[in-house]
Amino acid sequence: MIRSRKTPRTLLLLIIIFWITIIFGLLFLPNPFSLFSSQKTINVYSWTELIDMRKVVEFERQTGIKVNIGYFESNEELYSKIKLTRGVGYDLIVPSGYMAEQFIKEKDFLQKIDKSKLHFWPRLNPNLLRHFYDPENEYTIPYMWSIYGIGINKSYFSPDIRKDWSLIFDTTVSQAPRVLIDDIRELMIIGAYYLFGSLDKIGEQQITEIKRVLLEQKKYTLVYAEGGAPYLLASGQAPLVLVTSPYVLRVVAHNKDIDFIIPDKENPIISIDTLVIPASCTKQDLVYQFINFLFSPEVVQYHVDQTYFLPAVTDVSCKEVETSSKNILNTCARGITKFKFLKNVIPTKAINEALLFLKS
Amino acid sequence: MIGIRLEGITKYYNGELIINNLNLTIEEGKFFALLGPSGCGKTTILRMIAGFENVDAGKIYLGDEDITHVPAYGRPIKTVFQNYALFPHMNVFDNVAYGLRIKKMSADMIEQKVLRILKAVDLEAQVNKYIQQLSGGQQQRVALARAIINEPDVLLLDEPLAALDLNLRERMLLELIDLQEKFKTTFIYVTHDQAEALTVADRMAIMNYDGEIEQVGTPKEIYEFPASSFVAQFVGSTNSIKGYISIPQNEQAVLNVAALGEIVITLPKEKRWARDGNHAVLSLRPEKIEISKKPLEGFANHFTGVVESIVYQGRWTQYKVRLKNDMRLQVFEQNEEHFPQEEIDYYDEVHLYWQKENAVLLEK
Amino acid sequence: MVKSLVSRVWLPVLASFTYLFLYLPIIVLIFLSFNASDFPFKWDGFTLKWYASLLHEPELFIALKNSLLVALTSVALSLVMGLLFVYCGWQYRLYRFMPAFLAAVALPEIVLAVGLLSFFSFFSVPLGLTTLIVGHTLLGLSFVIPIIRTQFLELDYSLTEASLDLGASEAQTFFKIILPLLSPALVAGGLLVFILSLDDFLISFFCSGPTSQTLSLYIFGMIRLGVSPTINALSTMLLAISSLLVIAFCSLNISNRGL
Amino acid sequence: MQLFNTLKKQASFIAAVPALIWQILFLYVPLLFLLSASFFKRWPVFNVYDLTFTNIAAVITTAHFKIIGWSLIQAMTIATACLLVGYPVAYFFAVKMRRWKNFFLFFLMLPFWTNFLVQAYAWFFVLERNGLLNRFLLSLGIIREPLQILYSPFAVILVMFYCYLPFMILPLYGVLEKFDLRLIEASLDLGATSSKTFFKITLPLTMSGIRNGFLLVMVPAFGEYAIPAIMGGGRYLYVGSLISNYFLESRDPAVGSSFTTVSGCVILFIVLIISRVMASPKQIQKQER
Repeated sequence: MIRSRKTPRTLLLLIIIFWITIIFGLLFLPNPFSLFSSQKTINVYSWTELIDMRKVVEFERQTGIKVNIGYFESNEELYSKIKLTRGVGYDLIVPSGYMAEQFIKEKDFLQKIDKSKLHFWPRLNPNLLRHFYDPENEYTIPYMWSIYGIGINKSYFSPDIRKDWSLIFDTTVSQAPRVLIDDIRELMIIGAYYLFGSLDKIGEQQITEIKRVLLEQKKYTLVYAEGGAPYLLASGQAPLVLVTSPYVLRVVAHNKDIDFIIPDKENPIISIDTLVIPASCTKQDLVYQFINFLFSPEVVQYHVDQTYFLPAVTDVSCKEVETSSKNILNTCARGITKFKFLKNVIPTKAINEALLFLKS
Repeated sequence: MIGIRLEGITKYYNGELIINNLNLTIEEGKFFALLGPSGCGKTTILRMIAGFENVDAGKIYLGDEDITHVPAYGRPIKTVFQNYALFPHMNVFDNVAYGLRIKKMSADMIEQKVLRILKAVDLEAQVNKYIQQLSGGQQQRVALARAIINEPDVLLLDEPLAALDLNLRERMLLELIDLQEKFKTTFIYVTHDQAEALTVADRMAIMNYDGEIEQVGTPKEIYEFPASSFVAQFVGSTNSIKGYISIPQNEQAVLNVAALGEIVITLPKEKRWARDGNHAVLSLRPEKIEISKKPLEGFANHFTGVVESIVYQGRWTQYKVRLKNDMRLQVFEQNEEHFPQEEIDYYDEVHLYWQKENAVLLEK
Repeated sequence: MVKSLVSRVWLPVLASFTYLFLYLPIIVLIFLSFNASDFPFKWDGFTLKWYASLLHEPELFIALKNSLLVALTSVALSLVMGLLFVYCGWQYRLYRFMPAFLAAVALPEIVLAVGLLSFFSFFSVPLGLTTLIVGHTLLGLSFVIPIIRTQFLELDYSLTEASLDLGASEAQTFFKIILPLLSPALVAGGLLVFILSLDDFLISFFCSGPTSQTLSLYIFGMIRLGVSPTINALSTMLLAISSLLVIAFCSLNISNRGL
Repeated sequence: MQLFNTLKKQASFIAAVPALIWQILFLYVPLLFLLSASFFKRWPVFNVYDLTFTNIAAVITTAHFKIIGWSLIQAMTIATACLLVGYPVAYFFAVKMRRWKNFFLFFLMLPFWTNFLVQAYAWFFVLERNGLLNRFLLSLGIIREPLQILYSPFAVILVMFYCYLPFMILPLYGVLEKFDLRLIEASLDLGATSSKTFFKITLPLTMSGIRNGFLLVMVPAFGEYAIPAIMGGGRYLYVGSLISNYFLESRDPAVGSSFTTVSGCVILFIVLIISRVMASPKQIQKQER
């Protein structure tokens, strides 16, 4: 108990610095629990649903490679997390179109793809290649895709209802309670396509116009959520939804009253989810092995059946559905060569302003 | 010789001098009581002996060994705490066995010893009870057993009976004396209760408010011959009569008290300060005074006064008598008689007598 | 009269309504988890198929494993650090810094989460289980330290002295006396941190990496995908597990009451 | 060897200090980051320290303050509602109930042990258009058409109230159980009516529990993210969802930091005011120390 009152300050400081060093040292171990297992591991960051854990487990069992999957629910969430960590720690990412473009624009963020290691490349649907975000497909591999459209509950509407975007955006056409996608950026761009037909000349004036339309929408909008759409549509709480095709098609399978409308059938708005490899990845062999596995017909078929997404390869049939757009969907839209995309044409600041304008 | 010797102990507490250059020797095998008012630093001394407080200056010897810087757990000195400090998460057995287990004694040995000591303090039936299930007296005994089982050279008791009620306290005091005689350990007993100290101690020390030792001696010495007016007042009750000494040639020494007259006193030779004309205080124990309505013979001192209050206290009756100089004297009279022989009442004129040997002259 | 009306009638009625309020949604949920129909409020007969399908959900088990790992590590870390802070820190009067631990309670969790995220990104710390543990331990400390400290202050210092007096070293005293006497606070604090960690959403949401899906994130993701009988089954299962744990804990507590 | 001895002397400091370092490193340094990020140009800051007020200026707009204000009102409403319901319930269990107390208390706390997302999710079936509540009201004939309760601010408040109620009841129960009932008797004995007794004796003496409960509910409710996201249908922004939006959705962490700083300051200010207003009487404070 006898303790000298005076403790040298420098010593105390040294102790503190010692602890800070230790704590920082521990921080940089990504997973303290996997240290002891010398397994081969890759880290994947994907949209929810797009890579099913059941198949991953199969892959792990076959190859002995451990796959850690994290899921994100919006492109922007992906971007923020990747930006914050500068991509370190991820070996495979699944962004969709305009986000892939963003990644490519940032120098040295992605690595080029070695197509010779991808056995499935010839099987890819050529219509999905060489788009605006990656004209030579140097960095991206199209994986799954979907079409933006309108899901309706037929019992709520008269049969001769207008089957284009005005059903959603023109509140004089319908006042039905509706569900819209929750990504304000996507919503604004689809609005721009509805209002101006193209994204070529989006200026301040146009943005104001889009905001006005969206605010008008809000009066009749029940929820901004893509995921909840199927249930709300099926239970009749929202007879009108604006989402991507998979979320409606999975309801159509159980409910004859539901229909999926694709406005602009000749060149619909689509979203392609692509696979990209960050530059920091050093486990190319493992990653390519995994990608090849994902593209094996059996695995693609499984994902298509489970999620109703459209496959990027031509030798897998789409999930057959009975809707007014069945000639597009059931053939995996193979006849269409021209697509519209969601592009990053509105500055971030304007989007934030729109968000505050719409939801505060 | 395994007594305790304190040499020049000095202790500061938050920058304040609590104990200054204190010397005290406690002989082996004695029941030693350290008596003093609350806050006089007696507990601090005990804690320094136990090793809970460090000493700012001076040395503590256990026998011939300097233990000033030995940590508490290294001293063969055990303590019985004021609130017993029994471990609430252990039962009686585990509490008592604690010290032995720390010493890594064998389990058989521990059990044997613990049961023996619990028998000695009459707690056999409570072996497996938890502390909260025991009465105050039982807890007290567990604390004693827990300390004694380690066969300490010195046992420190810090007001161990303060939490008990009066009857129990008296019984425990006797038990403590028995225990001390049985184990022949040096007991150091700290208390502020003079009656307790007088009862238990072989020797005792009295401390004053400044943390100084006023007197060391046997209880009888201290009671009968207090060395200072502080001791006289603190141990038992007393009447203090102030005056100045006058020693007429070849005559009895007297104390001159203003407006009262002369009191005959004895002047021991060792009290060198007691010179003619010096001021002094006479300490007169109330029970040494005879009170009577009738005049009596054979006493050196005789005064008269008026009874102001009478308090009947069972064993004795306490009177307050106002003398002619308005000084009040306290008088105890034993209630020996079963019948009222001479009833003393309020405002009665009474005679007070005492022998000169029964009063002690003290320095002012 | 008024008083007896309030205490005899109103309070029990209010209390029963509280129970109804607390349990109504849960009972509906449990009921629906056994419904064979995809859609609620259309009873298609009793089934366990949703539970069966849960068992084939590898993601769930990974999330559960991650959550448990994070929770247990955070509990251990915050208990050890908190205990050492309270016990060893008093000599250095480190309790002067006690208010420093209040901020985590006085600020919304999202502020902490966002702050941690910017901290990690500034130092390029890879997000993962480690970063989750850091965040949860941070939260845990600010709950555990006041709990341990309250109990520590209630400890009689003379017990420590008694133990030293009886020959125990400081280390022995710590393990034999202090630790057992603090154990109620440690158990309560540990349990609280465990729940906080399992329950935590915001820190997990911001500070998790690709390899650290937790139970909360998994449930949130499922709920975002809309109402489904699988979530009902999962919720019922979680309810059952936590009730069992609480019952086990309580009965343990009761059997220890002799203390 | 000498170093070892020196370190041994400091052993308890070495052992005690990690908790503090943890707190400073992972709470205060990050908060400082947020603060600096709102005032400096580069984010993350390293070499360029250009003081700028554009980030803060971007936050000081009516839209942002409308969101902060609404979140605050909502948090206050929830805390008040929890107090109004929680106090009598806690009082009932702590004071009135004798038998089966632990049993009922156990069931009161049981939902608290489950993940709060599960608790929130359970309300879907009660609140939705075809849900229990609408059916009940329809069958009573109170309403003709089912109400849209789900995805409304009311649903958000209701579910948050549900999830946070235990956080109010627990501290209240804690103080009420320790409350000396003889004080009530003494007050009644001295001639006070029971309502006067409640406001003059019971309420002031249990103020610490009220304050703790109130803050435990209000602070997290202010920054809540998940429940509005699930129950609110994304129709309105709350402080939590806007912060998350700035950091995770809209690539603007600089403005996000400013907004977090501003709303953090607002809530701290409110917390300080509330702890002042709901301070316990002086004597109790002394005892508590």
